Amino acid sequence: MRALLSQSINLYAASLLIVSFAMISQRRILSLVHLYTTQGATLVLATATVAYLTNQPHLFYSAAITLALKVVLIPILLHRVIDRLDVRWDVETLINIPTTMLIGIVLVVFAFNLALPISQLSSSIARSTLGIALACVLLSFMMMIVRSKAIPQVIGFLAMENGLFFAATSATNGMPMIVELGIALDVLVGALILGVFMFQIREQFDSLDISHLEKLREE
Amino acid sequence: MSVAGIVAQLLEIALALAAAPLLVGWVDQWRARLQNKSAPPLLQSYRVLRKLFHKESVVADSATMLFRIAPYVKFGCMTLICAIVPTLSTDLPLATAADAIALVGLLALARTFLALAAMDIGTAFGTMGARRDMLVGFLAEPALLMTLFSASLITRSTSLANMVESIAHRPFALEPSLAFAGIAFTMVSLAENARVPVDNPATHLELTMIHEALILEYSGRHLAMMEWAAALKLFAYSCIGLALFFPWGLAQSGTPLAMIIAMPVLIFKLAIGGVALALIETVSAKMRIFRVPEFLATAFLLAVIGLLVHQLLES
Amino acid sequence: MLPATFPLFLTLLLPVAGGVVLGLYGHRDKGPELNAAFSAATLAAALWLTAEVVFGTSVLGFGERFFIDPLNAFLVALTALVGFTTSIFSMPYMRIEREHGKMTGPRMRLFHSMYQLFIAMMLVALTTNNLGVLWVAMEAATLTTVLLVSVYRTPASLEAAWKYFILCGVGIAQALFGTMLLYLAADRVIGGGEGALLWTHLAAVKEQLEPNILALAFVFLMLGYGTKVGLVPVHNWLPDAHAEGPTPISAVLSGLLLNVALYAILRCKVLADGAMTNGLPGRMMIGFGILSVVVAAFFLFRQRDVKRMFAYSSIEHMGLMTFAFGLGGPIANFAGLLHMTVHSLTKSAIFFAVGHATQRAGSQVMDEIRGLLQASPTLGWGLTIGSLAILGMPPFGVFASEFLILTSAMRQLPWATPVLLLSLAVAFAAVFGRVQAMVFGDTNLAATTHRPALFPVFLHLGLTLMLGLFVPPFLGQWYRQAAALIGG
Amino acid sequence: MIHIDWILVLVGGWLALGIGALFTLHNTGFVARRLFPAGALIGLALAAVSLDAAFDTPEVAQLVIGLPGLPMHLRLDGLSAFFLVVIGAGAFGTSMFSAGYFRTGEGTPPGLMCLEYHVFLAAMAMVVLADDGYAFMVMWETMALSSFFLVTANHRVPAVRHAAYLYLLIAHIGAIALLLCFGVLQANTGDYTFANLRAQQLGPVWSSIAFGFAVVGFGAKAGLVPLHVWLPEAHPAAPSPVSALMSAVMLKTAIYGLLRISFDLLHGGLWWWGAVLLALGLASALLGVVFSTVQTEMKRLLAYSSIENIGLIVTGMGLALIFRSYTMTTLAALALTAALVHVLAHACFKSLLFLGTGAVLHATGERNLGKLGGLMRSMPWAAWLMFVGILGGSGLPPLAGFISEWLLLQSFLFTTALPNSFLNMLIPLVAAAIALVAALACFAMVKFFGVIFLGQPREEKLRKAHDATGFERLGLAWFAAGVVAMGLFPVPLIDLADRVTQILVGGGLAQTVHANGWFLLAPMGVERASYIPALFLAGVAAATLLGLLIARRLYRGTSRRAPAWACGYAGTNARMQDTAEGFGQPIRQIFEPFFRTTRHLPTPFDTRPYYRVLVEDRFWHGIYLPVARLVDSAARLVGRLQQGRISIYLLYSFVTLMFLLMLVRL
Repeated sequence: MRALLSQSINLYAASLLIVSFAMISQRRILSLVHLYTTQGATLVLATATVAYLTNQPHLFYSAAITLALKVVLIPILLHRVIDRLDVRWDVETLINIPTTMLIGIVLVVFAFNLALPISQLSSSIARSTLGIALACVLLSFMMMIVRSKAIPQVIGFLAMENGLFFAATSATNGMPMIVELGIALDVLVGALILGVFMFQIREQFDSLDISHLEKLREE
Repeated sequence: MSVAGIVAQLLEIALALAAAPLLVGWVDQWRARLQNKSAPPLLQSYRVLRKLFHKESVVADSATMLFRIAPYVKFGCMTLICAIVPTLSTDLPLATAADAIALVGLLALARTFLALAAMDIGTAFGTMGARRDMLVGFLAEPALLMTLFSASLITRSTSLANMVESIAHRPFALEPSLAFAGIAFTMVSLAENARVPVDNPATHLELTMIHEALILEYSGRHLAMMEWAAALKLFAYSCIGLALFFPWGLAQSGTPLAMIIAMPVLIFKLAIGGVALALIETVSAKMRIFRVPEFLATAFLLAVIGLLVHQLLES
Repeated sequence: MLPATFPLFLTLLLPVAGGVVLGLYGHRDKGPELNAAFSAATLAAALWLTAEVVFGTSVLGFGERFFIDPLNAFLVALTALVGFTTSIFSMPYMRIEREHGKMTGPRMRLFHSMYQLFIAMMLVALTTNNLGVLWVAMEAATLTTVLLVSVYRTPASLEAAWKYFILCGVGIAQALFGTMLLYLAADRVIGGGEGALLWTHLAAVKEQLEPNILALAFVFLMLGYGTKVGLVPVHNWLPDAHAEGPTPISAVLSGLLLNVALYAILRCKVLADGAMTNGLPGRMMIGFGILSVVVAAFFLFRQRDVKRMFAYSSIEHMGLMTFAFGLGGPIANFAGLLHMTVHSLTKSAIFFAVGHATQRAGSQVMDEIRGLLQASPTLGWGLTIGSLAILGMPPFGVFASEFLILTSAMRQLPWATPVLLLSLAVAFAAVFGRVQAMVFGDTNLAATTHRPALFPVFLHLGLTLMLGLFVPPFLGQWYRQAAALIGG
Repeated sequence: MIHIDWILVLVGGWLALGIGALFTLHNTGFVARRLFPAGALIGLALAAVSLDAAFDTPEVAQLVIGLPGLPMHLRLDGLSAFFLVVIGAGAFGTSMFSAGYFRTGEGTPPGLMCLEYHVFLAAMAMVVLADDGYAFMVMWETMALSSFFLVTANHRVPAVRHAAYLYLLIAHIGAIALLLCFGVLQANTGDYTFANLRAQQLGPVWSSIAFGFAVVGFGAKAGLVPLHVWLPEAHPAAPSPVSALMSAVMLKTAIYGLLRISFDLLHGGLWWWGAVLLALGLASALLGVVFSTVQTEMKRLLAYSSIENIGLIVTGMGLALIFRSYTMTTLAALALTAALVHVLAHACFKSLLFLGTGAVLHATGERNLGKLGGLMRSMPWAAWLMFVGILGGSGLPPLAGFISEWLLLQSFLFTTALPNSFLNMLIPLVAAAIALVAALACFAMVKFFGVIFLGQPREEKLRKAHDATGFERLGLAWFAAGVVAMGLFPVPLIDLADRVTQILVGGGLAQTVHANGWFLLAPMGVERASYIPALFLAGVAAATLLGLLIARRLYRGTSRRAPAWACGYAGTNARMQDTAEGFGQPIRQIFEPFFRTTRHLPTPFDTRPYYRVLVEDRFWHGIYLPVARLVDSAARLVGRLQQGRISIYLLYSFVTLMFLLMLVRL
């Protein structure tokens, strides 16, 4: 049973990676949000598993927080934003998607070989997944770079947060509680502020295309 | 300083004051002869001076003090030069007061006063003359200094008396540097004394004249002092040249006997020099004012080359 | 006799309380005064704390969660001081903005409460012993300032705030990853739990930390916090945020936030240096520093907007400090700390003066500001002296630190110094040419309704002058101890 | 320990005056007539004290201010004392003049002016007292800063702003160079006291680097080619007393610094350092004098002449360095003495001339030579006092300028014994160049004085120009007296210089000179060369009187006044005189390649024909503008980094991350 569970962690990790790739390749915003929710859910499962296996109560708490925040609150927030601003358009990327995927693969390789020596040093049961976590971080980073609309960028940002969170869980069985709480708070507030911003941007530029946000520059 | 020294000093000054116009007359006479003109009498320049001293001197309304004192200052400077150049004897009390560099400084002082006096009136000619004279001056003075230096490099001294003495007393040797210096010196003294080919003392053609333009506004006794000072200048230059390049026959001891011997030798040398000058003036043509810098620059360079040659061959 | 932690407690609590209170009453007429009052109280508490530290030694508080040592003691005092003076400055400034219609009641409320929270967050970041909390506080500080930058709701300010948020958010995220790796490394030595993130514990065992992990961790931390320091090439948010936010915010951003971020880097550098023997962190910082100085100097050269210009000058100076700390050694570290102090004092003073000037000119474009000396001599002299001070003219403190940095660099890194020399000269030519054009000549400026608060300007400049000629013994003592602490 | 304390008190007095002036910010009368004379007296006292200190043992002091662990060290030795004398004496005359000079409404309020002025004086005094790198730099920059604010006194004029900006910029670049110089000197000891720097034994490479930085740093302040461009801009822009101080005293502090570092802290060093200084000095001298002869603006003319004189001083220093490197102590002392005496002489006559231009400026409101002339009649005091100045400035005997040139030429004349044949070849050329420079200086001075004071007034208003006032006369007279006295009694100067040469080259001329009494100046022995200014003057005077007597004796005719003759042409007027351009024209032709000349000649078809010639400095177009363009294009290039696109910014961050990660994995 435990063995199965501990293997399941790797499964969750793999699915996180898949989700990240899906996000890169995904054009429709709504499905982006869904993917984000999925990612959050996977995260919760992974955390809970680790918590159970290493029976660390504070990991359960953080799993709960994640559930509340990244599976419920933020997705709802995003949905509201999308409805209000009724942005259902397809996302066009700066670099076409196949290229992005290729770069993504390179990044994954890079992340793995970067994380290898460290994960060997880790004492966590889920150490082998650190590479995946790092890969997720880098992929979302790249997603932020290539997306030219505000909302995908934000989702990328939040996905990055997820990656980090997963890294924390996998590599170090989660950060100390107080830090977890702090991070969660920051993420929540950040998401709220971003939501507010998108409304303001919308009313200023009546569009959420961040190509409008290129006025401040050196002539 | 010895009594003999003082005597020699006074004797030199007296000789210079007396003989300077004579030298001018001599040169003019010879020039006339060489140009197949009827020569003026030898004492012509004395007559000119006398005439000027008897005429009334007209001073321009706009003239200031500077204009009035300039002739005397120039006269004074020239006299002092004649006093410190060892013409008769090398044992001169005043010789320590000023060395070769100071001598050049003295010439510059006189020139400055003259130029300023010429600008004082504020006529076109005065300022033009002043400019041209300064132009001649700023090229001639360094050249003169260099010629003197090439002598003092040989003698390891800038005090004229010592220079002349040691040049006179060293075993005879051919000094290429002195040859260069000599040529340079001749060119410089032509320019400085307003002689052909640089300037023509006999002309008052506005566009060509330099020295005459300077003293255009002077008349009467001021003009007389100017002319006399010019004569002194010529005399001084000749003496310097002779003393440096033909230093034989000076009186060392300063005894009356030595002076008696030295005097005719000097006069003889001056006479020869005068003829040479007349000859140069006759055979060469007056050059355009714009050519003058080139002429003087050549002199300057010759003098410098003299120095280099000395460094190269003789040290 | 109260425990030594009490003033610390006050210092942290007061601004938080201020944030809450002003969140309720910040829009009232007396809002600015209230703001200033809270800042004053914070300053008083901070001074009390400082006094405690001067007479005692390093303070650990709340079960080691917070601590004061020479490295952060003076920064706490500095933060409280600049926070206070800025609140003084913002009283007339914000009133005028409100009259110009750029600010409304709610915005005033937002501004004041966020201002207090921002100060609070920086104080937390400075005094916390927990690197995780440090990260949280930095992020929170970012969030508060994002709202402050966008307070005018103009397109430009929105754009600036958006960029600020995204870029710093990403940067900070990297810093989080770094912190995590740090925790991982500590985990193996100390074992899990909160203790593994307490700096004092980590510093105690830094030699045993795994160098490979620390190397990675430092890369992420350096880049993450470096983004907030405004190091080239991750500086891009800085000029926009400075130029488009309200001037008091530009002042505290340049004067305080950048310092706090650099402070965070320093804390991490100590650990990395302890673990790694190859001095890689130092070299990394030297690289970032030189790059920042050079690039910023050339950015300065073609500026039109006065606040942008001084923002770039901040980048230049942060680069210089980073360079100094990267150089290491007692002199360079000492100089770097001194430079932190005087730069924040001078730069905030400059922003105060610039703020009043721009308000009178109704524009931030330098060509439209002329003859300040004629319009208001004190203001003009304030700007002139401030600019000369920031450009490294003695007898001001900036010169003192630059003197030490350059002279020590000359022998340790001869190849670097000509580059720095060139950039400093370029920066001088650029900034001073502009400032001179603004200050001298005949004026075109209108009169203002409120008397400008120039007391802060001259207070800061006076302090800078003092630090250039005479550093108080206890401060010098701190600098020395802190320099020893940073080592390198 | 008494002297240095007194000096500190006096300097403090200056500061006190300045700060006091702030309380009477706009009361011109009080500030000018009371505070400035007080400052002048302080200056006199300073000169006296330091003159006494020069012949005493070195004294040290420490201030409480400074960096932690590095309080400001002060030291008063012969070298500092020498320059303190210059500062004090200069301050006395200039302040006295300023008391009469400053009127209401000169841009900056008088009180502030007074503060800047006295801070400037104090900073200069402290620069020569400073005994550690930090104190030196602080005072050095304070000096630059205060003088900058003085230059911008009339900042409403754009030209003034531009000039001041250029000045401060170049000064700052120089200061940075000095910073690096000290960085090299301290050799990682972290101890900046001169005592420690002196003790460091740097290798030839490092010491040469330090020397190079020192030359750049001090050259920028002294106005050595090619860092001279600020000088002819800043001096005309500044109020005349300020120009006087800057040119006569401030430039000398650069000389002081160069002496201090190259001779004292670096112990002389290699022979080619001397050659470098020689070359730079000569270039500056030639360029400066040639440019000064063609100027048409009186203060620019003087500014270029300052460049020339600094060049001469540096040439002497270079020669001294060469000799020192070959341990020819006496000759080194001779050359250095020449330089030092020239420092004093130039301080005197250049202050005199600049202050004189101030008087002219106030009397006529005209600085363009083309609009001046004939002022000798309307302002005789200024004219005659300045006449002394130009005689001194032309280096004519028996005045101050001549002494130094004489000594300099002497030192060139006896250099045949150098073991380096290349130098032996070089030296005569240099001597020739110096002679040329001296003669050209004479040309420039004649032009300056002649065009301003002689001839007929070129403008009607000049006829009713008022003469210098009481205070102004006092200031002018002080410097004129200095020029004459120094010229006539050089032996005391030699003594003063001896104190310096003893420190810097370990030898001096005092004994040899004293061997021949108080009047005879024979540094190398009478048989080598001798000069007795007093007797010289007596001789000229006597001969002149003789001339007068003869004239009286022989004179018969009467004397009367009449219109100028001018070859009988009646309609002469003031416009027919040579203008400044005209007077400089021959030089322009001869030294054509020096200038960047743009000429507009009238054609027969012009309806309104005019002739204009514009003479510019080649360095400006050859070096400065290209550098400025370079920086600008570099800035434009860098500007591309900030293109406003957030994705690009993120990309920067991403790429940097990747790069650093690879860095640590390798």
